[in-house]
Amino acid sequence: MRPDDLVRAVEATLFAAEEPMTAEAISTHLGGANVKDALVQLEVQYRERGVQLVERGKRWHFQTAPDLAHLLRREREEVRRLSRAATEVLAIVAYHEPVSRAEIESIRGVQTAKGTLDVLMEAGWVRIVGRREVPGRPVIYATTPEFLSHFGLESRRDLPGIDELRAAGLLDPVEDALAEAMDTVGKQEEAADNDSDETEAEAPD
Amino acid sequence: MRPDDLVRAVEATLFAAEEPMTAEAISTHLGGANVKDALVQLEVQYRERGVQLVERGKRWHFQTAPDLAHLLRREREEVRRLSRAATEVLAIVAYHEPVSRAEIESIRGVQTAKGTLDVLMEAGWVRIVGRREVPGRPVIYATTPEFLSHFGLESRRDLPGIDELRAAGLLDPVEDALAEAMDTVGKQEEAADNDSDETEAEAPD
Amino acid sequence: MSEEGLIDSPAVSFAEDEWQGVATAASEDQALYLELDGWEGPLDLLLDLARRQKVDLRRISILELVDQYLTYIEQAEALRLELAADYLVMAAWLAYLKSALLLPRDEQVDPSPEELALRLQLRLQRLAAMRDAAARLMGRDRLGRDVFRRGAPEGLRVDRKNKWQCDWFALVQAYGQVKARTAPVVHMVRDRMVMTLDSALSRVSAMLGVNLDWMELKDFLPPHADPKLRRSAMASSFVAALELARLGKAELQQDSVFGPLMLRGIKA
Repeated sequence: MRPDDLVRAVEATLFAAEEPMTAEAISTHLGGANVKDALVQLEVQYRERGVQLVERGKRWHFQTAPDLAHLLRREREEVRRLSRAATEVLAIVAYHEPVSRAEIESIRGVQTAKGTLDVLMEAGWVRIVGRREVPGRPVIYATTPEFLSHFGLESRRDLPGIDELRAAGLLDPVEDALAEAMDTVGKQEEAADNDSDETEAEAPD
Repeated sequence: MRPDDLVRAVEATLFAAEEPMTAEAISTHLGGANVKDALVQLEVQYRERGVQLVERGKRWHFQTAPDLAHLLRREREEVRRLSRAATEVLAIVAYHEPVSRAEIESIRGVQTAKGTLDVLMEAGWVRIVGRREVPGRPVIYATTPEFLSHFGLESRRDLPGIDELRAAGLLDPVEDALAEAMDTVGKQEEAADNDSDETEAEAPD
Repeated sequence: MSEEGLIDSPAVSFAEDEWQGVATAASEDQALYLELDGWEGPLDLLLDLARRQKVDLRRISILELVDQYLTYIEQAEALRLELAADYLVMAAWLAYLKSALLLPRDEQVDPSPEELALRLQLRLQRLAAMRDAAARLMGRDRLGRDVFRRGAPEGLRVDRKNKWQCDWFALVQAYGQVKARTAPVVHMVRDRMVMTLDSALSRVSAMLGVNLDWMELKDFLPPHADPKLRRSAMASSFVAALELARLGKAELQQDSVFGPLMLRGIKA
């Protein structure tokens, strides 16, 4: 197969595919050819077009360019509207995965209705990935490749602001942050031994 | 809308469309823009690609390039070993051809599933060569040239005859072959403890 | 239940769909800003109040926040609005926290009010972070809303085709087995030389009659017999000896296991 032919074959395969495909699946379909270079070439060739080649969770697919959204948005709403609770739960699963229901609830401060996780699983964005080996062995949830495809994320590293949240410790459990904060406060008090303002508790910066 | 943007918009519209669209429909969708030039440009741009823009009865759509159509439907070969029953049936056809299913069954001594002969025909080793002119006019089977080449035979006469099979021990009933094998073992044991006296159990002779 | 447990335990919170709301009960001429139905529980209300302080969540005044929350609850109660238990539990806990924060520090209290306040603050930060993250996630270019996959993909099909394998030996062996299996079966019974129990009985008893000394069992066997007959004779003679002993016509003796079996007649 000439290099050009391989690019054309990968292009045709991905155009015709009904589901996003991994490089391995494309390769298998094309009789074992190495398709990595072809994918990169196509990605570049289509970058400025009205249709683009994107990688989402290691799977590739063509989709329309985001800046044309206003022209293409369909009249009927095809995307399921999520409740506020569902969007929050989805975000918590995505940023903390794998995560148990109790952990989701401790962040949100309210019980999570049974249907909320079901809706997310039915949409194909969340799935059960196992059990936490703690008493009660609660099931734990994580996001799926479909989640990444739907929200246009190449991987979980692309989740908006995840690096900042992690750096700020906001993805750590409260207990960890508390222990660290108390430790810092304790050391400061020890060092300064000044008349600290007892009436206000402040988080350390 | 810049000309380039119009081309991109037409491209995305046709890509996302569930059915081929007329130029008028595309134009309506894009707020009345004249899309004729854009369609022509796109048609040229995609001419050498793995995907092409084609007009069929005034309707436009993308499709996989005709020379790559074979990629849409591929065959994958799976190597499978013939079952014992199928091997027996094949052997009977080879030794007795042309032979009807009833004759195969009477030689085998067991009923033969319809699927077994289908497998042999799928493999290309057996084919129907006519009907036996007896009541019910059963179809009769024979081997094919592929059968000979697969098994490395010049002709059916190369198959070992009954006498040769007997000489090779292939006609011995399984029980006899087993008894003989056991006998050999017994004699070896006898030789090993030849100092035993008569009151001890000896291997059968 | 400890004070810190009040905040952390999900048991204190309530199911998100249960809140029927206070605002529906509020009459129009109330100037009060009461829209409790918009919140998903006390933590949600606290977060909203905290955000109205328009400062970084890390710098909010917990005391101010507590006051605002308690004011809300008081107003709701003054209007005789029905409040979910969670809101009242949180109010009680915040009142406790406020008094603890205002009192001179008591070293013995553990956890300290500062720690409790910090814990509340950390939880508010985490909830706020996830709420922002959810909003940013929902605002992305979403497949099927902002970007679209191909509307009518041709689809890829893979047809499986079997490639059958069989070799010459398997073929020939299979035929051999068919022929062997279906060949007429003939059973042959081999003619073997045996000494019957009856003849052993008469032979042994006759020999016992002429000799009164101990004799080894094998001395009773025919001296020049074929080995196969000899084995049969041994078995039959042994059984005959047992039978004669049972009838009181002979006695048996064996000094060791597998040792020679001695036999002697008894005079009637």
